[in-house]
Amino acid sequence: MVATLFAQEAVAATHVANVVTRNAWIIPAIPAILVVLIWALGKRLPRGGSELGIIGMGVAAVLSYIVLANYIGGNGPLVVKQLQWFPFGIGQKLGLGIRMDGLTAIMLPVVTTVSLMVQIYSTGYMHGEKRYTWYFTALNLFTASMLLLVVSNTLLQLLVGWELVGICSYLLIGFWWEDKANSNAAIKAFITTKTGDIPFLIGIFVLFASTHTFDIGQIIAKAEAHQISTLTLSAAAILLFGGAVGKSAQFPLHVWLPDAMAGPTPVSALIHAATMVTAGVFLVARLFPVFTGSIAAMNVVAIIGAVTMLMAALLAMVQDDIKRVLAYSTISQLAYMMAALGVGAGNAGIFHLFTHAWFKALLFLGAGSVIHAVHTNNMSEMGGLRKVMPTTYWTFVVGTLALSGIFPFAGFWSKDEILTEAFRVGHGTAAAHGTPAVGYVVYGVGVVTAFLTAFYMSRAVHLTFEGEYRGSAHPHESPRSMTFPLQFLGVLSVVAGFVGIPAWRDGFASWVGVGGEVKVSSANFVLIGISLVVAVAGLYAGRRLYMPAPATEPLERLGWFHTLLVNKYYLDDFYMKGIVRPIRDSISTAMYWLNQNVFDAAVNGAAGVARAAGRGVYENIDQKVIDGAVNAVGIGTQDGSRILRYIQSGDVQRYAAVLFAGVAVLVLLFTLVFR
Amino acid sequence: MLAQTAFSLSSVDIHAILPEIIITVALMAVLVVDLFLPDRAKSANGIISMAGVGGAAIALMSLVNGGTRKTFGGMFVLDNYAMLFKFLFIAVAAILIFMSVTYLNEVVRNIQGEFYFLLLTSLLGMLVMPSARDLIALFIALETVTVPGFIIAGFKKSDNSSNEAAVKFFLFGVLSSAVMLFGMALIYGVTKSTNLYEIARVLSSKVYPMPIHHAESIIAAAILLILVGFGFKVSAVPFHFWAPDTYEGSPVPVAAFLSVASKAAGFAGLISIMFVAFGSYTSVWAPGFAVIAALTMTIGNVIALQQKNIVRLLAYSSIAQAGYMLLPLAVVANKSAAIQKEAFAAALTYILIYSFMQLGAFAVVIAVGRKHPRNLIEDYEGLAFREPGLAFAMLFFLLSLAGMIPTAGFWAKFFVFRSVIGAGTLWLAALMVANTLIGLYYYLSVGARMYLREPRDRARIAVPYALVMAIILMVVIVAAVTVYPDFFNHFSPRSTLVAF
Amino acid sequence: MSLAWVLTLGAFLFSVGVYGVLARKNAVLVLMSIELMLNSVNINLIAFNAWFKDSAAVGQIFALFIITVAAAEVGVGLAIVLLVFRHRKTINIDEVDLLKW
Amino acid sequence: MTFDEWLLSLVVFLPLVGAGVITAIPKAQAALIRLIALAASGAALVFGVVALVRFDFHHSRTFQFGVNTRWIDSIGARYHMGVDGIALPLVVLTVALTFLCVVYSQKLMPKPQDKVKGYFALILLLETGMVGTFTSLDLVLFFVFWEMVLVPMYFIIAIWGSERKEYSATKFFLYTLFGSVFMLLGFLAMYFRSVDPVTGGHTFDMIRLQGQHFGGVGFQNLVFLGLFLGFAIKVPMWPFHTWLPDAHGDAPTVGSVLLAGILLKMGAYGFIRIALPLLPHAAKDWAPYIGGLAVISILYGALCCLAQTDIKRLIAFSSVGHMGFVMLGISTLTDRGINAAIFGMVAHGVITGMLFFLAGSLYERYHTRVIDDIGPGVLQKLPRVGAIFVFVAIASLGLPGLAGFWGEVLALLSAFNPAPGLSSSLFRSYMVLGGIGTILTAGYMLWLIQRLTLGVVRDKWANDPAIDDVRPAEVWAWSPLLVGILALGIYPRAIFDITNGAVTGLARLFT
Repeated sequence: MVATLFAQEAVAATHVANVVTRNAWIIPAIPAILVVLIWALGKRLPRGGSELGIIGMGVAAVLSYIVLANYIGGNGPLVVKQLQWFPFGIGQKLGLGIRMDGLTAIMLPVVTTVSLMVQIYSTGYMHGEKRYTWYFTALNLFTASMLLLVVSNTLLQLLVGWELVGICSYLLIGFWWEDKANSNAAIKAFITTKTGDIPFLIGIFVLFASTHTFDIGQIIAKAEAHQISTLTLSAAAILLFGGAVGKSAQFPLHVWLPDAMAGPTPVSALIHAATMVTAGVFLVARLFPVFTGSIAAMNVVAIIGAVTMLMAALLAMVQDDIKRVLAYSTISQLAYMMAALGVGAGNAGIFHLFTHAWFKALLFLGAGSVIHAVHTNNMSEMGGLRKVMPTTYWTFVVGTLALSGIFPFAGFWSKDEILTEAFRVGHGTAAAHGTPAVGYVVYGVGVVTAFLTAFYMSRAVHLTFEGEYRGSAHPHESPRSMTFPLQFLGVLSVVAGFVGIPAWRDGFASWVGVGGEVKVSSANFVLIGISLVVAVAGLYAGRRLYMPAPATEPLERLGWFHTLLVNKYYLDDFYMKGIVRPIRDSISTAMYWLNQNVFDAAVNGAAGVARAAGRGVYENIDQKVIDGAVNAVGIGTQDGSRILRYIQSGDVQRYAAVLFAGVAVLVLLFTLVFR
Repeated sequence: MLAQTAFSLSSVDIHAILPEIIITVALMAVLVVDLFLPDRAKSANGIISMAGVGGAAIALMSLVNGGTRKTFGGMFVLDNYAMLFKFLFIAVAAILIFMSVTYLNEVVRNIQGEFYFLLLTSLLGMLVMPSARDLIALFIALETVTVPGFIIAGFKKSDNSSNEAAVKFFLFGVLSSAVMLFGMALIYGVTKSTNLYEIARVLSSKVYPMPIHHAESIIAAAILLILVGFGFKVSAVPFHFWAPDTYEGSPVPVAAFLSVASKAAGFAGLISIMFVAFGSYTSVWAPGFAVIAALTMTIGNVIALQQKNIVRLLAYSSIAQAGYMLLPLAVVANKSAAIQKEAFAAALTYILIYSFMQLGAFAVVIAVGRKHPRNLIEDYEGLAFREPGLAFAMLFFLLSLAGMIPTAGFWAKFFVFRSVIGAGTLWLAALMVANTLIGLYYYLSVGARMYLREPRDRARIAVPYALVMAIILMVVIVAAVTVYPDFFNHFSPRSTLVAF
Repeated sequence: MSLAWVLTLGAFLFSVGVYGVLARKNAVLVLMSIELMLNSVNINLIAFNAWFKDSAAVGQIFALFIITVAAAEVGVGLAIVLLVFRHRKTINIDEVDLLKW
Repeated sequence: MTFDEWLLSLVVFLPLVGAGVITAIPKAQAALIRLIALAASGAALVFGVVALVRFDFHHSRTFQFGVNTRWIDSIGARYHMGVDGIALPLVVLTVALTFLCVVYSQKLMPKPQDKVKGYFALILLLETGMVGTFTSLDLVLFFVFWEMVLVPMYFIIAIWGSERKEYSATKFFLYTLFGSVFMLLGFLAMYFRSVDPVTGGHTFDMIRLQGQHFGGVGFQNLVFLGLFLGFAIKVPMWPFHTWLPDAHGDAPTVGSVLLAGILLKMGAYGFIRIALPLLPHAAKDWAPYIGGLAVISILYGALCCLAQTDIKRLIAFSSVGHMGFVMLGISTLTDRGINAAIFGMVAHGVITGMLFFLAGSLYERYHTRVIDDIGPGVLQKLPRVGAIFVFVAIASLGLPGLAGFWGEVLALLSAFNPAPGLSSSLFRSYMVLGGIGTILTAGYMLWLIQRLTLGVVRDKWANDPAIDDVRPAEVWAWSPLLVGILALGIYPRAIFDITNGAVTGLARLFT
């Protein structure tokens, strides 16, 4: 691109930006190039292009860790570079560039690593798939889009990545498009998230209108300098959050995520851990100053988060499809992050995003491995798999413990930090200012959810691995290509949390620097104790109820509540029956009827009128459509013409008579009127 | 006025009337030579006639830029206006002869000599018409144009419809001229003169030799009665009834002749008498023209929708076209001289353009008529696949008649439309638009039949050489105007009939 | 005798002629009615001329021309009527209506 | 005259010359006729590209390659041509798209295929009309070219169309003609109220007509009404759109491509080139209503799309929606909006043109246009065609990175802050509705993809040898468009660099 290039390096940075950080645009560029390469050459390569993907993504991952290195210990550099993309008005130019700071530096490794693991895993999981090459193409496009989103320094560029992520999810969820259910799920995912994108878009406009720029840096600066009115900030923040709600599957737009399980399991792992749903959280974190500028917006975020985490966790308890359990757990975990951001604990939220990525990817890949073995998603047809597939079992357990927040697994640290921060907000001792009531609510709900989380996870584990095998297939351990990622992620799920130990001065929080840092002295052992107890209780309850596997679902004793959960609060039904079908079928048909029979008919007007006479209404409508416009000019006049021409009777004397009549009339006109 | 000028040949400007003289000689020659020609050689008359017309053309050339000439004591004036029309008439006559030689040879073999004679006689009348600046001269010219028409209309003697055509044409012609004469008599009675300029002087001075009350009312009535005479020639509603029947009944070349040449002649007379003699009464007759024009357009177009016979269709279309030509005359009441000039020019330009596209259409009709003598519109179905050339020419002429952009016909309408808008008479403009759309519909439906239907019989049509020439010439002229609309505007606005 | 009377006569004759043209079925009579109209015009012209004592005698000259042309017209007219009679064995012009619409 | 002065005339009239030559060639020489058509449109394309290359992007506001000679003195109409940054993209789009249509028709010509001569002659005639419209700077000249497209398109639909072809053709013809009559009235009205700064008389010259007062705002509004009718019917805006689905439904492939690709743009171009600069005050008074109709078009088009069973009609209605975005952009009277509009026009030309190509090729193979009869499973039966269809359809629903996105998003953005004097609250509500429109658009497009391409192919098609995948002629005609869709999405500057200068100049009128 021929373009004016300008760069801006942060002054406050103790670390000098290393070469990779300065040219971080390479990281999204790599998968983008891979897309073209795989698409073009993939079919001709021995491994259908997967090798390209893995190598390339490996490189990208390495590079992103080099970037991260720049930020470990805090005070990382801020690097903003951009090309002029295009002008769109007087002195208005849109840039295409990168914005490197702690937040980006954290996101890059997460995305690339998970993507790399997923691709390695997929070589096994998708083996023999007929659209193998296309699968890897899409996978890399997906990653590229997410990376573009992560590094972008203008909101419009972010929007581009945002939408691309959406369409990629559509392509991958509907990957097995021969089955209509899958393409339905894909459409549902795209449309639902798109619905969130509209407020998101408008939010961007609002910010643009008040700051006259799409540049994230400038917007943040203006927001922090209070150069934007609180009202505008509230409006913008809430609208932007709408987008986040869509992408991160928060209530009420969470409905697409469980259906998204229609896609191949590795894709689910990618979506849930790295490339899609985290985008919403990332967005809020990215524009954190905009949100913190408005208490109202913060509270909205927090409340939505609280509602979602509980609601989703409850739904997770009653699922039989193992992937759906994980899906709802994702929703609930994302809600944790949102809630954290909502109460001002930005770093805590991102920290949870960071840890969650590892163990959720792990869990999904594990589930995939199981499904791969037993050819079903239903836990009712599993059981007793720990003996036949030990690696999967152990890694899955690690993931479960991490998710449940058991010390010292990754989930424990991040979740605990969120709860602590929420409590502090309630207590009024937090660094971040927030509404105390909201803080308490988030804390309370968070604790309950922690219990539920532990419960449904142990339920899943027991139904899947313990007891006797209830299925009909011949389960076996998955190939190396699939177990390796499990082990790798398993390790991460254990250690990833240590980077955020509260006692550590230059810990995670200082790397990210989103806001609401955790003070060194913040380790509140009472709170830690509570959450630990709760988690263990959850696990135990699960073991009691589902070991050995019960004949009937014990939760059915909850009665109407259980049915409510099974029907997902009837929310999907409402959307489908209340919105989609009416618009797609009734309203559109009505509108089209209107078009044919009102507007078009109006055009064929004269025709309609003239022909309606003596014709049945049905036929009449038909006729209008058949020869309308011709007659619009025609029929009416033609009828007149048919009559008029009879004046031309052929009798010359009648002609003469008319002539004289004409003369007489004209004489009168001349002599009387015109004089 | 006549007395003042002593009546001796020496005082007559021979050069000024040379074209008329040549035509007279030619028609005499035809009359005589025809006697000695054997039946198979009758077509030789055509050559004589062509020679005559050619001679007249040359004579006319010699008069170009000769300035304005008067003779016969101001009865006969040769100015640009007259020149313009004379050129038009001569051109049209020549083309008509080209178009009809073969036709006559086949249809009315043994009496074609008379046909040429009558044609030339009528032409003579036409040549006089635009120069005539005296009621008497106008009357004579009008009759000289018309009377031969009565006869050639009935030229297919053994054909009932041809006779009928003649009868109707005749009765209408005579009737209307009688009415016109009554009006002329009244004018004479009021102004004690038949010279147009003199009449104009009296009328504008408002000092009448005849002491009567309500002179204005009488004059207005007289103007109207005179209008009837010319209204008949230009077939304006309600004086149009003869036209469709006569066109259909008479031989096709005659129909062409009537719808182009004699119509134009009618306009020549009408315009000169209205502008020269009654210039001070525009406020009276302009509104009248508005009414007539409106009626003419509308009736012509609306009835045309129903026609099954192509000639009849063209007849009604030519009525409608007359309406458009009358439109500008309806807005000359406007005070602004510029608008008047524009309107005047628009009318002339329209007449010129119309003449050629209508002739072209008739030429094609003659050609097709050789295979389908009944001239039904359905004979034209699928013509494009039998005779692409003919079909294309016909489509071109039809689109032009319809005023489809950017054909010559559109420009003609555009100039008129523009003058009407300029004068601010929006209701006429609206009516014109509506009519144009209607017209578009029936012209186009003929075109559609030629191109979208499959032909019933695929037999080729043998088109005689002369006819092809004529058609090509027409296409060229219309095309020329299409790309360069000012082609005719170079003449029409210059015509110095009256100074606005 | 005042001009008015003569003009009235002319007008009357003209009206008679018009009536004849409209009412008569016989073509010949129609022709004659037309002659009446033309002659009424002549009467007017002559009358005006006389009243004006027009030295140029324009009115009379005009009248002469009209008479001549009228003669020619009637000649042509009768010929045409004859032609029709030969084919249709009738000279009732209301039966001459093949061509219409 | 210099080469630059000849340039535009060459682009405009070379196709006409080609048409003339073709009519002169005997029908039997089908191959030769095709070749000449290719040569003529190719030459036009070449000169169009030359214009693009020689164009001075730094002065895109000024008209370049201008030619201004006497034409119709009697009415003061002149042969005045020239292109600025607004016209140039459309000119290039036109010559390119027409060329591709000719390429496509080399092998794949609609029935009746014996009428090769007329077919190509008409396409070339059409090209002259279209390019002329975008290049003429004299109202009369503009009008002539504007109307010149009617007759060829009429016959293209009426002869090579399908089903109720004559009905649709006539409807298209009369409806658009009806509109243009009012347009002509508007032109004349402006003419008579204008004062030529140079000669002191009246003028038809678009440039000299700028900044004229036309005696009163009320009168300007009246004139604008006339222009509005003419242009809005061509765009077409709701409720003047009803000719479009019929015309598209029954037109042959190439007819639909050119109709959607270029003819519709003439309407929007008319607004930008004539209505806005000549009647700025009236434009401001009218903008809210135009914006309203635009938004209605968006939603209405989308809803009607959901109800369609006929693929070509569906695409036609989608055009109504997309042109709605274009008009929304224009109605904001801002530089952003108009930039967006022009971008949207080009993008829509490429995308929808491509969609109609695909619809045509499907019709060619399946002999039906009913979606649920062709589909499901096109992707399975015709992997390439199916994949291309999915790609283009996704582009059409406005995915970033593809051509469809920028026009839409910038139009919406401009609606957030309309020109001063326009009620921003009103336009913001338009924006919200437009946003909802994008959701519906995504909805029907994805649904179309699902119904048509996804799923398992029907047995009756499954092993029908006649249904073959992409053909060479299609590759030639399509690949440039596909590249264009991607290129415009990734590198929007290609358009904005050309337009921005001219547009900002225009937008100054409204600030």
